[in-house]
Amino acid sequence: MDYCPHTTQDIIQMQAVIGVTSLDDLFADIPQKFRLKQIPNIPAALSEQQTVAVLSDLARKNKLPQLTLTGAGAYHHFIPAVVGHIISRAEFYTAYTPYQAEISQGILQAIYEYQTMIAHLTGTEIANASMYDGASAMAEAAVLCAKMSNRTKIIVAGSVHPEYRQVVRTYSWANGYTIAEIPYTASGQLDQAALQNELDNQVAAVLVQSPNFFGVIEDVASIVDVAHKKGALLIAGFTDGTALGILQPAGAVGADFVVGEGQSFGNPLNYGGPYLGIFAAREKFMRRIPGRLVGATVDKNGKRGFVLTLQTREQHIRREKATSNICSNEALCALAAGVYLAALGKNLRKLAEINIYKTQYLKNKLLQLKGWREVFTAPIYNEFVLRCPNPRLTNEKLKNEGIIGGYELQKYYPELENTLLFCATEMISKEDIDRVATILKSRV
Amino acid sequence: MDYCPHTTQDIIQMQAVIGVTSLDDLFADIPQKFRLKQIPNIPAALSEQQTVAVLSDLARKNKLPQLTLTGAGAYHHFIPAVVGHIISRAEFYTAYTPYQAEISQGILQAIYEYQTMIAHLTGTEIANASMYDGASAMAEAAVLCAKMSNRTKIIVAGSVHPEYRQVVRTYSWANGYTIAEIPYTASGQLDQAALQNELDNQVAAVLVQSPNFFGVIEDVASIVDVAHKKGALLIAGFTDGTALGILQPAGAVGADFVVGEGQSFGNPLNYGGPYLGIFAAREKFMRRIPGRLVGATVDKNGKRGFVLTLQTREQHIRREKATSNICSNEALCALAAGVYLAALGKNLRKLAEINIYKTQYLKNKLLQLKGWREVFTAPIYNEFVLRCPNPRLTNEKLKNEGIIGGYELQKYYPELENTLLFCATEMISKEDIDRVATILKSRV
Amino acid sequence: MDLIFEISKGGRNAVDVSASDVPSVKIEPVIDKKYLRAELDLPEVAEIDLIRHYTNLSRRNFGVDLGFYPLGSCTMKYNPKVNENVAALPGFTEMHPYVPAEFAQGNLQLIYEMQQYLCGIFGMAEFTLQPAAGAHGELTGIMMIKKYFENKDQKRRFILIPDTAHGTNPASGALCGFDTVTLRSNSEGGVDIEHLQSLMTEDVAALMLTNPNTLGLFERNIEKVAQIVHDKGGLLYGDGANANAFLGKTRPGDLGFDVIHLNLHKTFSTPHGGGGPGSGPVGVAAKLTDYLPIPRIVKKKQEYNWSDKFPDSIGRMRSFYGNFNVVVKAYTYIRSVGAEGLTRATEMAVLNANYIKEKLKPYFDLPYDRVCMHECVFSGKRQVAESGVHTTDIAKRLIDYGYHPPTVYFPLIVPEAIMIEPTETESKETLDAFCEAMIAIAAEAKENPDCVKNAPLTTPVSRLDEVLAARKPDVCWKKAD
Amino acid sequence: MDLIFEISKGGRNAVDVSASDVPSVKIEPVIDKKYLRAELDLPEVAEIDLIRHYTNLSRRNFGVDLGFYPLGSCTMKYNPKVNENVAALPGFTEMHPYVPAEFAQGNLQLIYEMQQYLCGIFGMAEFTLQPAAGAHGELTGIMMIKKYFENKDQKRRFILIPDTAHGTNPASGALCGFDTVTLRSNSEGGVDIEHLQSLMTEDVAALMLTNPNTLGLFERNIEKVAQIVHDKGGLLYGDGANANAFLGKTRPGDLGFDVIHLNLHKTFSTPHGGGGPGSGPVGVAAKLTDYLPIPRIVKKKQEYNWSDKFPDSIGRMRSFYGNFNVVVKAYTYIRSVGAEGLTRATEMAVLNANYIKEKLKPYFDLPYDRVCMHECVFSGKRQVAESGVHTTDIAKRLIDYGYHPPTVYFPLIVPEAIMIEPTETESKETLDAFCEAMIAIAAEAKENPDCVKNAPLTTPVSRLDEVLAARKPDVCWKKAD
Ligand SMILES: Cc1ncc(COP(=O)(O)O)c(C=O)c1O
Ligand SMILES: Cc1ncc(COP(=O)(O)O)c(C=O)c1O
Repeated sequence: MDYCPHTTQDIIQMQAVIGVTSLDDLFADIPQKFRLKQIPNIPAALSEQQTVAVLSDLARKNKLPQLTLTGAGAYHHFIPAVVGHIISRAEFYTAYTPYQAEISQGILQAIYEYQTMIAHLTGTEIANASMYDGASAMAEAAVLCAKMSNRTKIIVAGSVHPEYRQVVRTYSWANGYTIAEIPYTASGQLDQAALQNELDNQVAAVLVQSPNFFGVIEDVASIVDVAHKKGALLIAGFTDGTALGILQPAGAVGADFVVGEGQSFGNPLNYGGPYLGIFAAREKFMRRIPGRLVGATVDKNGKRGFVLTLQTREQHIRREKATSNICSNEALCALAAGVYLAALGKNLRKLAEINIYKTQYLKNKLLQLKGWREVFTAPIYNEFVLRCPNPRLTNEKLKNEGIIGGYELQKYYPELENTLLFCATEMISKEDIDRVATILKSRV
Repeated sequence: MDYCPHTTQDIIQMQAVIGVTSLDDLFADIPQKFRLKQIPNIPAALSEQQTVAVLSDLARKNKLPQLTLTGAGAYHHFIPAVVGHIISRAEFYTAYTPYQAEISQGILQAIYEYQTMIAHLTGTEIANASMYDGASAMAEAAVLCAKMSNRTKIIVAGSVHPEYRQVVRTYSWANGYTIAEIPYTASGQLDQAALQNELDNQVAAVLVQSPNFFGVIEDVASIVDVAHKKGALLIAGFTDGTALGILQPAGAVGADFVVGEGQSFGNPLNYGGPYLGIFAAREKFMRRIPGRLVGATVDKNGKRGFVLTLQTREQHIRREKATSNICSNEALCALAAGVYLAALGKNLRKLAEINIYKTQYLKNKLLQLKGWREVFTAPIYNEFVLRCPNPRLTNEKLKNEGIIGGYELQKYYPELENTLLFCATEMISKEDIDRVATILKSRV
Repeated sequence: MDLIFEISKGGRNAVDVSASDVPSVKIEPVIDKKYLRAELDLPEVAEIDLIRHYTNLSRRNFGVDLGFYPLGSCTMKYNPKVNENVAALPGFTEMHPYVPAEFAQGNLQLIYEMQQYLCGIFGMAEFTLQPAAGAHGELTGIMMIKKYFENKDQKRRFILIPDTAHGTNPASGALCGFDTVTLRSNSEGGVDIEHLQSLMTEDVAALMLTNPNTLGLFERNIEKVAQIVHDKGGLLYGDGANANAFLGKTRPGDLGFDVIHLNLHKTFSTPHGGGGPGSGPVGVAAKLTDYLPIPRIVKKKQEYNWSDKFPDSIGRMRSFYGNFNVVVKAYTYIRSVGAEGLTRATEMAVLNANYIKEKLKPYFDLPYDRVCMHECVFSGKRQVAESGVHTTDIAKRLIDYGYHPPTVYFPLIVPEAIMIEPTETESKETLDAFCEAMIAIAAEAKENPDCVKNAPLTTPVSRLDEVLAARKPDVCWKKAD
Repeated sequence: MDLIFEISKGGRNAVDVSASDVPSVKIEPVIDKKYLRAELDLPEVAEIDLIRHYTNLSRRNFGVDLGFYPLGSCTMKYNPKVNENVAALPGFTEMHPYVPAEFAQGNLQLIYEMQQYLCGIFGMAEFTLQPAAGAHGELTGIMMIKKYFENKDQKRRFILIPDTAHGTNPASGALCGFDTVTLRSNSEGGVDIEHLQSLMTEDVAALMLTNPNTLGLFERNIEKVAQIVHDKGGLLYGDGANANAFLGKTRPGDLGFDVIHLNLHKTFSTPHGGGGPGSGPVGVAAKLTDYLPIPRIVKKKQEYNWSDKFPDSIGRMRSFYGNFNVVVKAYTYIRSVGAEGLTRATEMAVLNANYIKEKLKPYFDLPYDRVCMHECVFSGKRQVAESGVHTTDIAKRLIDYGYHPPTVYFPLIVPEAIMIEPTETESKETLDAFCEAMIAIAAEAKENPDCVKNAPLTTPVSRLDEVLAARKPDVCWKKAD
């Protein structure tokens, strides 16, 4: 297929206007020796019908699991039908960043509303229009804290998602900051004594996640105190955003930044992306935070309207002094999240409760299996860690039935031998869980 | 789920305004003895998530065939992506009949364009905004001819789709008209000698279909002559609308009405509906044809605009004298057809050619099977009839491989024992056809 | 806006056709030249042109998703999005109607269950889902009545139709060869019982009654009415377009109706599609089941199948089995809301209509001042008298206020009728705002009638010349020479 | 329009939550009360309110599907609908990122092939698809450069960045701890070679070059530029935002670029989503492959897998593997159009830009009068001088004519810049109409400057007070007390 509408006649007429006799003349600036004859290795063009066939074949090469017991940073939730209907409005998805406010009030207002919902959910005063994902949001927050404080050390709880810690490490390294990791205790929470030890006046920020990677709820309030006492800022993440429907948000207990993955809010799993980074903060950081911000203002007639605001933070204006380099963000994913949250409303709490019920049921079922036991003691939301005789075999058995089992923690936590991280959401039925138990009870 | 937004408070306030104290008061006019306690037999309400699960289960209870070799009135064509994107615009699909032209210019103009494309395709001067389906369009045309001519007999070619003939029969019976069926010859075309015999001055209309139910192209031009000579009108149908991309349309050779199924134009198979009836006619019948008509006009400032026109034909105004009783039609299906035709443009001819190539290839492949032979001799478009040793077994073999075989003609044509009607469209690949041949060659 | 033909340019297209993977053949040896068309003059546009054209057209259209659409008699309720999503599942959309029944058990079960549900909701013995819309259902129902009497060897020529009835009712009667006779309404907006008694003879096949009728009023004497009709051996036909008024409250079957058609697109919340597709199931009492159109669905053990072995059937009303995909949406709706949800829908629809009626009563003539059902009918007479502002002007002015106008000039017995059907999906806030707009327009009509008469002012076109459209019909674009 | 919070009403919701099929548990024994939130103050709206709210919001937004969107540097081409459809296949959307590789062979193959295609198109040794957008790709690329020198034990502090560069370039350099130095452009709009020579020392890690640059001009001295940088051991970084200008014509790898980032959402036709998601793959020359972010995809026989066993990698730039679903759309685009289609896209994009340039040249200042590539940059200087009409006024006035304005005030070296990128998907008719509008506005600026300065007049809000927005920022709605 070819999406250029020009006819041969058009091209000839246009060349005449330009004053060239061939298309080649337009590329005269490219030195002859660098001219390409033909792009190599691309299969022949396809008709639309063939395109559908080829892509459908690829999609079919994936095996859609019947059931997924893994969360670990990406969560399978029900997406209300309204979300798709709204984000597939062409006016939204075929627009770009709303530089021209007068013809972009739709996305601007929707993002302003999103910002408001996120600030409320996280217990902070402000939130930006989105970051790339949860991990990079956390990394940018860490770098920002270091920049603001002129301190060079960043403390990360070992219970933070391993990939998030990797990203924090990458961004910190690039800026010359050092990282210290704090172990967790038998409860699965951050070891506060170790944190005390590590905290010195070079620490810019302490990074925790609650629920953390083990599903365990951290005592953020007291960690905030500890950090603040040493002049460090507190960056709190979370795992599954639906937890915010029931858990005290870190912003409400004094966290300076609340960052995390927004995928749970109306965005499909999509094999890892696009997702959206939630970035919320105390009001005092408003002029320093990265990303876009939509603000309310008035037009010439005093009518309310919305614009991109505080753009002096951004690279368009501050270039090398910008608070981050983010330009395109994840606007459509943020729109989806906003629609999702508006659709759920107070039902988000009910949803969180259902997640808890399902998780408790799954945990109890699995604990009835021979040799399975709990690893951590602190309260959890919808993920938990169990030790079991043979994680690999367990997952193998489930895989043979089209079920994705638990996440093997040993990959990132050598000390957590023979453990699996499980997740249950509202998408898993009692029947599913009973079936899992039956499969795992069976020999071979 | 419940889609009523009222809160309890709202209801109380509204009752107060109305001056009633309970909702029950609003139903006081229903005699007490007829009050229902509870609707029986409806399963409990579902949440949205459950609704999706229940309906997905039902959809999965259907076995999606890998391949369908049956057309017989419903055709599997590729639907360009643009069609779905346009008809899912909420402004189109959540509107109703455009009674208020000023806020309905979208659908009005789109239907005016549809009418124009259909008139051109069918070789007539005018087309309406759609009928229910091809069969009822044909039946309404037949009844109309009888009404206009005060004649009481309708002649139908036996080669017209059997279900269409049934519908014509039903409508004619209800109006007291009689039906005569004309046999086909060995060519698969209407027997013109028999037609001559049957034609008398009580015949209001002659109904043929080209391509006809056997896939055979009728000699419409000469049938028109024969009919007109006796003062009968000619109603011409077609099977797969894509045939009009290459075949001489009946309107171009003098047919008075061209009617048929528009499903092929961008509408999915949908297990038989919704489809759309195409209804096109000579200009002189404009004030008599059933269904809606959109017309161009001007507004107060001379600007072009579109309205429902000639409504004096309709039941709103003429009540028992209306040209038909159609009120809701198949507007969204007609919109899809319009988008489809605009998307294809002149490529519709190319598409028709591909259909011919595939059909010839399939036919030749099948004719290589032992004991298979052609039944009719006249030219075909994308369907054809073959005689084979054991149609039932043939279809059984294919069914076991997830393939829908040919249509068994014996159901409606006892004389056509051991025959199957096959169809090939652009959706069938060479590989598919070769596979079919291999399956049929195999024993068991 | 330009027409798609006006932006067409030779050589463009929005979708290509795959090259053939089988040998191409010369067309003319296969198909005689005389059967081939000469030219094919469809629009030629690129995908970008096509999408912009239709997207911009859509923006000139008003749908329920944009705002309040109180089009009386049409039940423009909000249609839940989940229905659209499940109806788009390939398992439903990609099935050929002639697949063997074993491939289509999901579809067949859905149709079967839908029929059962409708029987339960309406108190009828059996339903067919074949008709494509309400009027098609009427035709089907009246044909069954015809067949019923034919089988009894009774020649009955007449169908009685109240003066409030929708135009499709007389049209359907006429299309089945009946003569229609108009039945008067009484001063309360109900059937004039005496007139009915005088008309109801053994020549009358049926009375076609809409209950509640198109004034939004429930027929209090329904028992009497049914009795009069039945006493003469006639049948009572129900136009179920107004079924949203009584779900869970009463059942036509219990009220004495022998046949009823529904409009799934109204009562059961399938989107109206800019004028269709709809779906018009017909339910019948036990004595009429033999006449239902073929094919009918039969269940044997746990297997469903189609059958046309019903010798007394009126035959077939269309190809295949009805507007199946519309039925999927209506089925989904019923399953989502359940019995209680249907009842609540009716309660809220009726509450909303009465609320509007009470709020607007001081400003517009209310010809029948009774508790109404799901819609209420005002008259614009007072405005005509006071300032020459007609109902059509009020309707057009509502557009400027952001609303779709109500149904106007129907029912015919109410002069300058304004027929408002809010439906249950609208909130009190919406109703309040609408009433305020109506009241404001009533005030404008007095103070500044020209502003109302010139409305709408905010639309891409102003009032269109319908007379010109009908006098010099242009229903098909022609290239300027 | 009201905010969603302003239409909220306690007790409503647009989606319900299924009752639990497992035993419910008391929350507090499971989770200590101190961990539970007190209130949850999200909007409470019914589905109908939600849909109307966002649908009406959408109608206040302008997208490519509505009309011409010549936003320079952003490549707002029309995005084919088939891409949307295939990317929505459940096989792609419903896969968890941690499914075992054997469940995701389709995805892995797609990613792998996409990397191969990009290598072929851009002449690089390897690509990563991990970065989420162009600027994220920059960060990734610059980090790799940092790591490269770190591994060589070279301390290089500086990054050179032309004065024409996009703001993300210096920002990315700074975010990696580099000091950025501005490189001047010469009178032709190219790199000032002497200035480059003077700046390029062994303290310089890289030159970040956009080619064609943001003036839409191809760097004629590219060979020289590359040589100067490489001679000092530096690396040449390419900002590929303008790749739509040279597909099939030349390859950055061949021109001497060591690293390049792309913006799939620009060049490879994925919709911009109102500001994202995008995708910013980074390609590198062979000497840099060791530094690519983890995980990387490896193919063994016919099996694909993820691996993070790359000890020299810069590490990870985000969770999981990138904006996969965006990649699906770009992959689909490449497969649809093929190599020839990509080349034709570039040819038509460049043709269109030059056409506009020629047609508008008489009316607006053209600071660099050369053959341009895929975009052209005018200056509004003349209008400012003649009538005080600024570029921003011209931009706003274009809105009234139905167009999205071009990029304005960028690049910074052009005063009152107007940066027009038509893309290849626009027809001659569209370009002609746009040029006519621009010419009409130039005339208006002379004859009736106020009309231009007060534009737009046709939008739901007029020009907004940006100063107020920044001075008293209100980025989060608060309930009025
Ligand atoms: C009372 C009444 N009866 C019948 C009909 C016809 O229904 P349909 O449009 O579905 O054919 C309508 C439609 O408006 C109606 O209001
Ligand atoms: C030249 C140039 N470089 C980099 C970028 C940043 O790309 P993204 O918005 O994808 O992060 C842009 C985007 O506008 C650009 O135009």
